[in-house]
Formats: sequence, structure tokens, C-alpha cells
Amino acid sequence: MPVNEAPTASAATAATAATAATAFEPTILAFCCHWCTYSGADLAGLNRMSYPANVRVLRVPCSGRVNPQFVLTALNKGCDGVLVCGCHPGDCHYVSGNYFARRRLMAFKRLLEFTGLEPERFQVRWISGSEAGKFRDTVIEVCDQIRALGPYRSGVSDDVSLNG
Amino acid sequence: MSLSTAEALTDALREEARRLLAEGTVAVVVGWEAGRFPNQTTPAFISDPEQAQRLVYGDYCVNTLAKYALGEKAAGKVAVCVRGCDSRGINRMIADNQLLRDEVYLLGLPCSGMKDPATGSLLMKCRTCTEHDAVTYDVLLGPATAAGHDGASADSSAGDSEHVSDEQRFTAVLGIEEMAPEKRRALFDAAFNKCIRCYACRKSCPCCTCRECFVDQLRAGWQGKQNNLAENRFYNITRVFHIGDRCIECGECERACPMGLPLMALNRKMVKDLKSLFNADDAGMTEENSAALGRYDLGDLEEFM
Amino acid sequence: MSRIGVFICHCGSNIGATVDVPKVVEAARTLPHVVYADDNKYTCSDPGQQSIRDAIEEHDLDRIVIASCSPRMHELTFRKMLHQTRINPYLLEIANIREQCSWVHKDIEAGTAKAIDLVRMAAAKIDRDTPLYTTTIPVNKRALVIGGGIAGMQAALDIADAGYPVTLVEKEPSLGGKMVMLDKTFPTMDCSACICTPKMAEVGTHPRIEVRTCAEVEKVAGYVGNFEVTIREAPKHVDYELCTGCGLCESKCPTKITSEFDQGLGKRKAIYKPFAQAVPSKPTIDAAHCRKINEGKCGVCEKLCPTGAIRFDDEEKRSTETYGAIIVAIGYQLIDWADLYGEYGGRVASPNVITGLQFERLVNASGPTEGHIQRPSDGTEPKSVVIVKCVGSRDPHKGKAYCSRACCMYGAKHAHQYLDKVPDGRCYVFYMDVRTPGKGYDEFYMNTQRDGAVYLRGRVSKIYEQGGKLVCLGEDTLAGATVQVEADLVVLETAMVPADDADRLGSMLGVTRDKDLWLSEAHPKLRPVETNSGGVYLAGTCQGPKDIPDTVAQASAAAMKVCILFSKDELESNAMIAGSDVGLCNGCGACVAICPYQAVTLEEVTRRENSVMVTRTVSNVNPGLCQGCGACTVACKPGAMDLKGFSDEQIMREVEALCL
Amino acid sequence: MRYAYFPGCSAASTGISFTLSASYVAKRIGLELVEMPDWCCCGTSAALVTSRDLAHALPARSLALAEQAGLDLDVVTPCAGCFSSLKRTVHYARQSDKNRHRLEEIIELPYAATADVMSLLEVMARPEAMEPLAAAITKSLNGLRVASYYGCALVRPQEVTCFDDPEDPQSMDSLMELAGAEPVRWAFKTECCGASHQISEPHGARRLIARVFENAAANGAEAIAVACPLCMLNLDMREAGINESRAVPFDIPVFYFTELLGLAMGGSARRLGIDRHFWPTGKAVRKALAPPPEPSPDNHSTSELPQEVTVA
Amino acid sequence: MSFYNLSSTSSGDLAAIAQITRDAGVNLDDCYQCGKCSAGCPLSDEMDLYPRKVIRMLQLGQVSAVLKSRAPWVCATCMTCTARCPQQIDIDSLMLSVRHAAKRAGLRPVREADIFDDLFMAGVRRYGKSNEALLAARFNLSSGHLFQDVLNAPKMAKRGMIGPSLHKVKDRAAMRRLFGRALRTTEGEKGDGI
Repeated sequence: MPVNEAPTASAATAATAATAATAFEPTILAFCCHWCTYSGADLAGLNRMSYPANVRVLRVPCSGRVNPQFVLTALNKGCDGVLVCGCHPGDCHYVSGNYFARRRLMAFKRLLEFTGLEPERFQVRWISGSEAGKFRDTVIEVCDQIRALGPYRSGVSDDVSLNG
Repeated sequence: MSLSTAEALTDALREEARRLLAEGTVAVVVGWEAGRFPNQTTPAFISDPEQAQRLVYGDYCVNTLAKYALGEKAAGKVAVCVRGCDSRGINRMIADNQLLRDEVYLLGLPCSGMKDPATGSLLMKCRTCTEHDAVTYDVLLGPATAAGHDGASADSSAGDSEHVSDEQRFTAVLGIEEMAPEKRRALFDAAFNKCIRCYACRKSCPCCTCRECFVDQLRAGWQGKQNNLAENRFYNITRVFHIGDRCIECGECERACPMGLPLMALNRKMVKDLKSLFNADDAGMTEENSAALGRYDLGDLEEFM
Repeated sequence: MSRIGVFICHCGSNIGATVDVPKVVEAARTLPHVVYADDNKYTCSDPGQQSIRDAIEEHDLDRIVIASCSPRMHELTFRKMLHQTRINPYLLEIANIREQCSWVHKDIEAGTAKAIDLVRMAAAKIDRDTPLYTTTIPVNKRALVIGGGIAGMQAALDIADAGYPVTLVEKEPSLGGKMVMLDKTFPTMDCSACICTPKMAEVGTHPRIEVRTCAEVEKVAGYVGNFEVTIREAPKHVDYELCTGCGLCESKCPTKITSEFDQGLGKRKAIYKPFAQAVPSKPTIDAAHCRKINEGKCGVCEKLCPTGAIRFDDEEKRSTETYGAIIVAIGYQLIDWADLYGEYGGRVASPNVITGLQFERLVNASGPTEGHIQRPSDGTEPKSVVIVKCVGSRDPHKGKAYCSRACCMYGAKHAHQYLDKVPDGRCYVFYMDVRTPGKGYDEFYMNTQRDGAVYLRGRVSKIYEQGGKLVCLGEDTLAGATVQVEADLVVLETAMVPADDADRLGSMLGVTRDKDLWLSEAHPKLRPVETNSGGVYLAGTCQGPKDIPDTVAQASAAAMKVCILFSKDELESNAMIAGSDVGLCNGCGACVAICPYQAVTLEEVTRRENSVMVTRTVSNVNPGLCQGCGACTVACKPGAMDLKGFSDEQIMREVEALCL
Repeated sequence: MRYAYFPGCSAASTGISFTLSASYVAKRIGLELVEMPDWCCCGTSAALVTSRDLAHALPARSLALAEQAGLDLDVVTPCAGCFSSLKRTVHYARQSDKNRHRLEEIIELPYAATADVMSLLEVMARPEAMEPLAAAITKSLNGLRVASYYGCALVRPQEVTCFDDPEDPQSMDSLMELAGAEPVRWAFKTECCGASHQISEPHGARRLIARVFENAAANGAEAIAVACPLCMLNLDMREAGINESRAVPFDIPVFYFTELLGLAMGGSARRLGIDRHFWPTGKAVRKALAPPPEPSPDNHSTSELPQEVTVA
Repeated sequence: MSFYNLSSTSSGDLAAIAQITRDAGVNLDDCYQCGKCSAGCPLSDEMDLYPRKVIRMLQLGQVSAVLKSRAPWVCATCMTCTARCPQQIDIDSLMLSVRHAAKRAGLRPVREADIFDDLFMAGVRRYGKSNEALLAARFNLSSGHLFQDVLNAPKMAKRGMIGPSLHKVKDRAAMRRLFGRALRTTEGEKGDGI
């Protein structure tokens, strides 16, 4: 059966496209909880911290809002990595959202890895509104990891023999 | 089971079905009847007491009937033949508010595992079955333990009379987990590439009771309709995520799949993880909804930091 | 077809320095449905806002994207601005190109590229935005306070003094709670009754407070501003309209029962006031022990009552009323140590092993011994007292893992009181740590040591009776030696645990309980008296162990929250809430179980589907309760549940836009 | 009532009186005890301090042999030490298949850990034994004040032994009450008597015996009842030695609870093995078997004042 | 008085402590030093280190002092400490593991206890059952406490408590094999729990 190519990871803009020719720059999507990590990311800005521009933050009200289908979509549409960030367990603005998220995403992450996804491509972190440094470090770390992995190709089967 | 056991059970089933229909206790009986080919059976829907003798029970009643009860309930109370898998499916649908216990009348049948009509060997789904006998029923036809725990051991054809350990139940999962990631990717890419998106898996699944499946909804970005690797992976993984914490492990999806996708390995991966991580109960053992992703514990394992 | 306007802010040089704003404007103009794009020096300034309003008119915009600082900064500002236009305030998206772009990226090229991506995401999302509306909920300006201890009384008084009517429900026959049982209060040693009973009287006579004793909350329905509460009142068997509280009945009643108020150390009658200063100052009949009610004999009280107020056939009463807010102040109880500590004698312990609360009654001038410290077994004055702290506290094995907070001071107070009354006595205090954070607390503790109390650091392992003494075995870990004390009296400072009712009330009110069943506040730091249930507030020890000053402070805080709520005639509900698509919902109820606010319920709807009328069960979101977290949307496998303002489609659009 | 029986090494030697009295009682209440085939020593604490594997393997061997012989019965043992070892092994084996396989490998026998282990005391305190006991008891022990002594091994750790309260157990007390004795409320029911240390650590261990007698005496005990041959030997044999250094000697005979039950059933001291004790038992036995005194009118009257009723 | 230079704790010490705690299934960090174990311990008077202090020393990394301690050898495994520990630390198991570790290191701070237990097990290994009189006699010989409890022996014989013959299991070879296998299994491959 012929494999229909889904849109592969294309660099987001002409600027990154230019660099992509020389070195791979990943596109990373970060779902961030409004109450904690999003504030933490704002604080990183206030403190003029510096981190790679590869990460795009998508604001959600709570990590419990993150549907695993969003993650699959992001990977299918061309993100090379997805990060979900929420409040530390016990600190959820909505009492229990991150507890549900923790269960869901633990199971989901294992399922993705079971089907062969590299663990680095989908990660979950708890980052509070005061942990600007942790946000920066996480972005740097995840960026480095995914840069090392190379682009994610959702529509192409890897050429590994099953018998090999 | 032996021929005489099967005949005795068939007789008992027909008599019970006839009585239930004649007395008006139920409007329809869901069971199996002989198909067109040798050893083949198909689900049967009997509403006329005179037709009750069409029902059969034996080694080749491969369909799990739970889901069929749902389609029939509009007609009135539905009698359903249940073994372990069928009864857990019924429980699951009750837990999901899709069915009331009062809407069904459960005819418990012993089961020693069903065989593939083509090869005569035990069905894959029955080899890893942990619950042969009905976990709930209104009437039990035949001895409860014919399949189960001691009665059937005399019957050499029952290959699974032994208790299935978690190790056996999760053999396929454990095997894949041990593979290198690239190999796993290759294995599932090959499988997802084969998927023709016929949705037989969802049709047969007692947990798939949405009014309109997410793949059929018109929602921007939700799920592409293309038949390609990326979209097929999206479909299959989402399907597992939707049913994984409720899967009763009847194996119907995998049996129904015309392309031979390892769907139960995917389902069981989640079942196994939820069990080991969150001490999840086996689904469908009771009418209670205890889906592991619908609750949480403050003391849940913390690995995200 | 939407008409989007995009406004890019320079924020002076804050954005402009690392993001090429004109280039972003240019890119924005090419985005689908964008009919207008412009930049602004300071978008949030008056001229900036005016230029947006003008552009809306001029270009017939129906939704706008503002690329500027964080939405946490100015989302509300811009929503307010939209209120003055014809655009719904929720048709606004903000691309955060300052905090999360220009401030963190040095490279202009990368920063500009990212800013363009962020704008594209916002524009893609806003294309799917829909107008959202808040609804208004009427506020019933009557408060219900559950629990008539010091917390409940303080809260009721504050609310009533602010001018709102209050109903105070107390399950015992009198107000006062635990505080009125205490003798003195640390660290100032003022008499507990002297400061508590005036409050009780004030509550009892306040024109805006209705006190219901022997009463319990049976059922709660509704939501903030509109709670329907059913209160059950047990029969008192005395007509309070007629009773003058003369006390004749009580003095002549022949039945003596162990007094709950005196913690089992004294007696009361079957018709009784729990204590002299009780409010209401009228007796009730304890039906379980009344001879007339149980055996048909006696009836002395009825014969003697000068006003004919006795009603042996009195019955339980139920009433349902509407309240706008509820304060839970049900307090605590002491852990049942005898069930847990066999090594201290357990159920068959010597009567001379008592709890701190029993000691309070022993040392209280109006208590069973008129304030003389005596051994319950033989009435002699104990010459040697052992005080054991942390009984049931900080003991995850047999009791509770937490610290009960008040016992260190409570124990020091008991040592002080004992040494004060028995100057030749010896007092040993076994402690784990001494925790005295509070004004004047540590000074008090040090004074107790100067009084002569011997503090021993260690847990007591065994207490047993031998030769008329209570032998206490412990280790003083500071000396590194096991020690034995032969005591006449042992006082166990037992852990505070939630009241029996906490779990039932919590689930009725939708207030979560922690693992020890304390009622949980909405946020441990910033919302200490609110709960997850709108309109339900916590006061005092029902939220966790605390001492009297903290309890009173929290009670006043809770009252303040109620007054804030009551200062409005109507509440505006959150616009960004969940909603369920009836057509897709299969009624599985997964959302119901997930919702921390009990905002989702299952209900039956009858509607036409495929040209037949069908009745199905579907989920329904109460807009007054939903806080908009969206956890239910993920639990919803059919995809029926969606979150307004962060809908599946909006988020998917954003994801797609990022990857273009 | 039918159980597999693990007698323990002391059954035929130091614990002979326990064996005699237990079989006397068992016979009269229809309790059938089937001795396990070729059982070996449970290893007691000596095995535990040597190796945990050994401590689990020794009882496992005896239990596995019983399984092999088709003895499909729960196991009962009179000795508290044996009970502790056996019970710990069953607990360990049931914790995981890995543990069980490890034991099977050491003992070279299949072991399914199906049988439960109980002490003789636990079995006798069950309702199905209490009923025939009540029927078989023909004499009252006359209110003999008996302090029931359980020791350590029967009640600790509770997660393993699953038997009675670790600080204030009641089963033996209720048996004593059934026999017409008066159970003494005392505080040393489960304090260690140091039996395992009397030979290797005599100085410290002797003090433990004294503490037990002291508290029993302080609470007015006329006899101590035990459920373990080690406790018995330790208390009974060493009471005289303890008394040597005391101004006021103790005079508290120690009995197996089965001996006292046997007495109440009309058994002779000789038949029950009571004549084999070290410390003289005569006084207590005489009190226990004396004809009951005439009930005096004031003795137990709880006449209340006519006007006042007191309710607890 | 003791002086500990905590900086001189070696990684070997920490590894030894980790092995002991793993073996015992306890977490030293759980202990907040309340002393309830020591206060309830019937034999604490005979110990050079209280159970609490054994834990404290291990918390401080002082493993060699702990291995030399009499405490684990004096412990009667009565489990009172474990039953009462507010933090549910299996102190009993910890004492056992310390004793095992000491024995592995060739230490036996209480010689009598070691001799007694070894003799006991030797008897069981040989006969499959314990013969108390023989054991007592052997112990007295080996430990030098020649006359301990000797006075009781004739009394015991008279009471039928010392049988004329030794009792033993039928399959004595199996016992020897069992001992061989049980004692051969190495540390680190422990089963679950204890």
C-alpha cells in the first residue's frame, strides 16, 4: 500500500527554513497551564532569561484540559516534540486537574513509546509560576534532546527490518 | 467441550429461550445459530418461541454477543447468552450507563474457549482469557465450572482450563516492550500501514458506545479522514486511549480486524500499565464504573517532576 | 467569514528591540481572514486603545488579535475596551510576544519568526472564537453557619453585624463548642468561659441571628447564592416559648447520667442544660435516658414545671430554607486514643489516664471537682503527673501523621496549671518537639519549665498500673537513657481529628476532604477560607487543627467573604465554561465523576432525533458552578463536552497554525 | 474440627504437659489433630538470626511435606515459637510467587502455601470450639484469679499473625472465663519473658521473668496461664530462682491454658501433666476445685438507691 | 563522650548501610528519634546502644560502631519495638540485618548468643529436630558456662522432660541439603519482603 505523505515538519518561517538547510532546528509545542507554567514563562521574560526560540507556548486553563489527541495532532502536523506543563501535584488551581492529567499522560506516554515514539518527543513537567529558571532549563533541555533526535516523521515508516 | 456437553447445553439453551419468549419474559433472545459453512456460527436474534431451536452452542460460537444487546433493547427486554467475555461486556455497558441491568436477561453458559472454524485450534482471544464463565447471569445453563476450574480438566479439548496468569495474559505486550524502540516503531508502522479504516474494531467493541465516533465528526483538525500512516496511527492510538481504561479484553476487535492488526497488544499495554501504575481493577467484573482514568489518588506515582 | 484585525504592539522598545514589528505586521496581513493589521507604540495606552476602536469601526472588524505583553497583564484591559465596541469581549486573542518572545530571545531573526508564529496561532484560534456571555445568578442574602463553637459564633456575629440575617445550626443543646469546656486559654491565662460566654449571649440575643440547637443539616441542594438547605431539629421535649429557664425540673430530675460536657468526669440529669451558662438557657430532655419517655414512669419535671412547658410527645422538625452562603464551622473532636493505644491501657486503662480536655474539666472551678485537681479513681490529689504529648499526632502507624498544633501550648498550660494548684507536685512532660510559634507562646513554655515542669524528649512506650501508681516507661533521648516515672495521674494530649460529620457534610456541600478528612480550602495560601464549592466557606478547626486566635481570625475572614458575596445583588458567572453537546453525549457520566465542583449532572432530555421523539440521559453543566478547568472535556470520549474559549477546535487550529 | 498438627520439638520433652493436657481437651471437644508427616524443627529465632532463607525454609519443608501427603488441612501448633515461624513462612510465601519459588528451590519440594497456620489457642477460642468447650466444662474453676500470659510470638507482628490485639489480647481470657476462672486485668500479657535468651543472656533475661510475675502479683493473680511451652518452662522452672533474690517471694503457679480447661472438665492433675510442674500448683488447684461457697446475699448485690438511677 | 567526624564517612560505609537497610526493608529517614522503641524494649538495659541509637548511628553513617554493638545480639526479637513504632519502621528486622552484617564481617559482640544459635542450628541440621538437653549441655561446654542450669537437669529428667533418646527426622540427608541451599543463597537476591 502506498504511503501517503502527511505534511512533514517544515520550519515555521522563511527564517528558520534558511537555518534548517544548515542545521536542523526542531519545532516544539508546549501546552502550558495558565495558572503556573504560563506565569513561570512570563516570569522568565521579566527576568530576561534566555532560551531557544524553538518553543511555542499554547496556553490552556489547566493541564487537565490537554487532550492526548492534541498531542497526536501536533506530531502529525509537524511538531518534532510536545511538552505538557502543569502545576505541581497538590497545587492545581482547579483542585484535581493535574491529578487527572498525571494519570492520563502517564498512560498515554507509555502507549506512544510502546508504538515506538522516542520518549524525549513527548514530555510532561510540573513547573510552578515561580519556577522561571526551571521553565528555561526545561526548554533548553528538551530542545537539545530533540535537536539530537532529528525531525519527527509521522508519515514515513522507518526502514528497519522486522527480522533484523 | 465434548459433543455430548455441547448438545446438552444447546438443548438447555433452546428450551430456556423458548420458555422465556413464550412466557413473554423477554422480547428477543440473542445467541448463535449455525452458519452456511461447516462449524461456522453467526449471531442469532430470535423473537419467535418456535424459532428457538435455531440456537446452537458449542466450540465455534466465536462472537462475543454483548454489543448486540444494545441494538435489540428497543424491542423490549433482551435475553443474551453470556460467557465470561459477554457478561463483562454487559457489565461494562451498564457501568457506562448504556444499558440497565433490567433491560437484559442473562443466560449464563460455560465456556472452555472457542475454536477457529477454519483451523479447529483455540482462538487467540480465548488463550489469554482470564474469565471463562459468566461473571453475572440470571440463569446458569449447565455446570458453572464446565470450562473453568476442575470440571473441564477431563475434557482434553479445553486447552485453557488452567488459570491464565498475568504473565500469559500480557505475553504479547511484554514481548513488544522488550524490543528496541525502532523495532517497535517498525512493527506498528507496518501494522498501521495495513489498516484500511473499516472500523470493524469499533463496531465489535462493547466500550465503543459513542453516538458518533470521533473519526466521523466534522471537527477542524480533529482527525483526518485520509487513509495514511499518520492518520491511521492517530486513529488506532486514540481508539486505545478511548477504551483502554475500560477494556474488558474480549479480543473481539482483534478477531474482527480483517487486516490482522495486533489490537489486543495495544489494548493490553494500557490495561497492564493502568493495573501496575494505579492498581486498576479488571474492567467489567462488576456493574461499577471503576475506570482508572476517571479517578485519581493523591499518592499516585510521580514521574514527571 | 470572519473579519480579523491584528494589532502589534512595540511596547516602546520592549518588543521593538528584538522583534521586527513591521515585518510581523506585514506577515499578519497575509493571514487568512485578516482584513486589517497595524502596529502601535503602546497598545494599552488610551490612544492605543482608541486606534483599535477606530479600526473596528473603519474596517468593520468582528474580532481582534493583539500581539503584545502577556494576556495575564492586559487581557482584562482589552476585554473592557471591547465592552465599549460592538464586538463581544471574548472575541479577543492575545499573542504574547513580549514576556515569551522579545524578552527571552536575543536574535532578531528568530524572535521575529517566533512572533509571526504566535500571531498566526492567535489568528487561527480567533477564527473559531464565538461570542461568550456571562449569566447572572441572584444572591439570597441570608447566611447559614453550621456549628456553634467559637468559630461559628464569631462568623455569625460578624455577618449579622454587617446587616445580614444568619441562621446558626448547632447539634448540641447549647452554643459554645469546645472552647467553653476549657478552663483557661494560653498564653494569657484568661478564663475561657469569661471570654466565650458573653459571645454566646450576644449570639443568642442578636436580632439577626436565629439559633437552632439540637439541629443538623440534613440536605443541601443548589449553588452559590441559592442553596436549598434542609435542617432537622431533634425534639427538645421542652416548649421554649413557655419555659422560663427556672431550672426546677433539672434539680428534681431523678436520673443521673454521665455528663458529656464534663467529659465523663461528672454527672448530669436527664432533663438538663449541659452547663450553667448554656445558651439557650433552657433545658432539653435527653430522650434516650428519660424514664418517662422510656418506661412511662416518673414525669416529675412535668408535674413541677410552673409554666407547663414539658412536652414528652415532642417530635423531630424539618424545614427547608434558602441561603446565599454557607459557613462550615463544625470543629474537631479528639482522637479515640483508647482504641489505638493498648500500650497505654487501651479500653481497660486506669481511670487516672485522662485526656487534656478531661483535665480542663478537672481544673475548672465549675467542673465536677470545683477546680480541685483530683484523681478520678479515688479523689486524692495527684502528687506526680505525667503529661504525654503527641498521642495520636505525628504517629502515622496508630494515629495521624500530622501535628495537632495546639497541644504543645495546651500541654504547657496543663503543666503550669497543675504546678500552680499543687505546688509540691511533680510534673513530667514527654514531648517529641516543642512547637511554640505564636505571640508570647515560647515565653509561656519557658516559664512552665521555670515553674518546675520536667520536659523529657521522647515518646512514652507503655503506661501500666502497679501498686496504685501509673508506671510510665519512656526514653529521654537527650540523656540517652530510658526513664520510668511512677505517676498518680497521666494526661494524654490527644490529637485533634475531624468531627464525625465532616465527611458527610463535605460530600453534601461538595467540599473536598484531605486524606485525614479535614475539609479542604480552595488554595492553601491565597484562598484559605474559600472552598471549591462557590459560596461555601470554612471557619476554624474543621479545616485543620488550630488554636483559638487562628480560629477566630479565620471565622472573621470567612464572614468577610460572605459579606463580599452579599454586597452584590447578582453574581456574574464565568463565561469560559464547559458545555455539553446533547446530540453527541451518550450519557456515560465520565464527566460527572471528574468534575471537582459537582457542576456536571446527568439529566433526562426528550428531543426529536431522526424525526422521532426520544428520551435520553445526557450531561448538563451548571453555569453557576463550573469554573472552566476543562478536565471533563478530555474524559468525554464522544467529544460532546467542550470548553468555551478553549474549545477542541480552537486548540487544534492553533496547533495546525504553528506547524504551517 | 480437623487440623494438621505440628507438635514442635518440645512436645515430647519440656512441653510434655502441654501435649498431655491439649490432647485431653481436644478429645473431649471433638478436635482432631493429625500429626504432620516427618516434620522438622521450625528453626525458631536461632534460624532467623542465622539466615532469613533458612528461617523460611525449615517451616516450608514441613508444610510442603504435608501438602505432598495430601493433608489438605489448616495447620495448628501448640507452641507460640513454632506458630510464629510457620506463620511468617506462609506470609512470606504468599507475598509473591517469586518468594514461593525461592523456597521451593531450597526445600526441593513443591509448596503452594495453601494451608493456613493457627495456634492451638486461636483454634480453641473460635466459636466452633468454644461451644463444645462450654458443654464439656463440668466444674467451675471457682473464680481462681488467672492472669493470661500470651507472650510475644502469638500477637506480633499483627500483620503476620492476624490474631488478637497485640497489647491487650482477650482470647485466653475468654477461655479462662468459660472455665469459671476470673481473668485478671493486667499489663504484661504480651511483654517478652526472654525465653530465648535465658541460656545465652541470663542476666538480662531473668529480669524479664521477674517483671511478668511482679505485675501479675500486683494485680492479684493466683495463677498464670500460658499458651507456649517456652514461656511455660521459662516462668515455671525459673520462679524459684527469681525468688532467691526477693524479700517477698512470688507464689504464682504457671499453667498451660489447656491444663486449666482440663481441670474444669474434671481431668486429674496427673492426667493433665500438672504434677510435672516445677513450682507447686497444689494451692491453686485446690482453690480451683473446692466446692463453690454459698452465695452470700450482699456479695454481688447492686441494689440501687430507690430514688436515684445511675446510668453509665 | 563520643566524637564523630561526619566528613570522614566513606562511601563504603554508606554502601554497607544501604545494604543493611535494603536487606531489612526499612528506610532510616523515617525515624524521628522518639525513643518509643527503646523505652519499650525489655532488654534495652543490656544493650550498649539502644535500638533508637542504632538507627541514629546509621543515620549518621557510623556503621562500624553499629556492627560492633551488642544490641542486635541481645535483641530477643520480641517485636515490641516494631509493633509500637509510630513510623512503622521494622526495627526488629533492622536489628536482624545488622546482626547478619556483623556476622558476615566476622564480628560477634555477644559470643554466647552466637554460640547458642550456631549450636542450635547445628543440631537441627544434624537431626532435623532440636533436642533441648543436648543443646544445653553442648552450650555449657562450648561457652565455658559449665554449670548453668545444671541443677535443673535431673528435675527435668524426673518430670519426663528429657527423653531417653534423641528425636530426629527420617530424611536426614534432605535436612543437610536444605541447609546447604538456604545458606548458599547470596545476599542481594532476596525475595520480596521479609
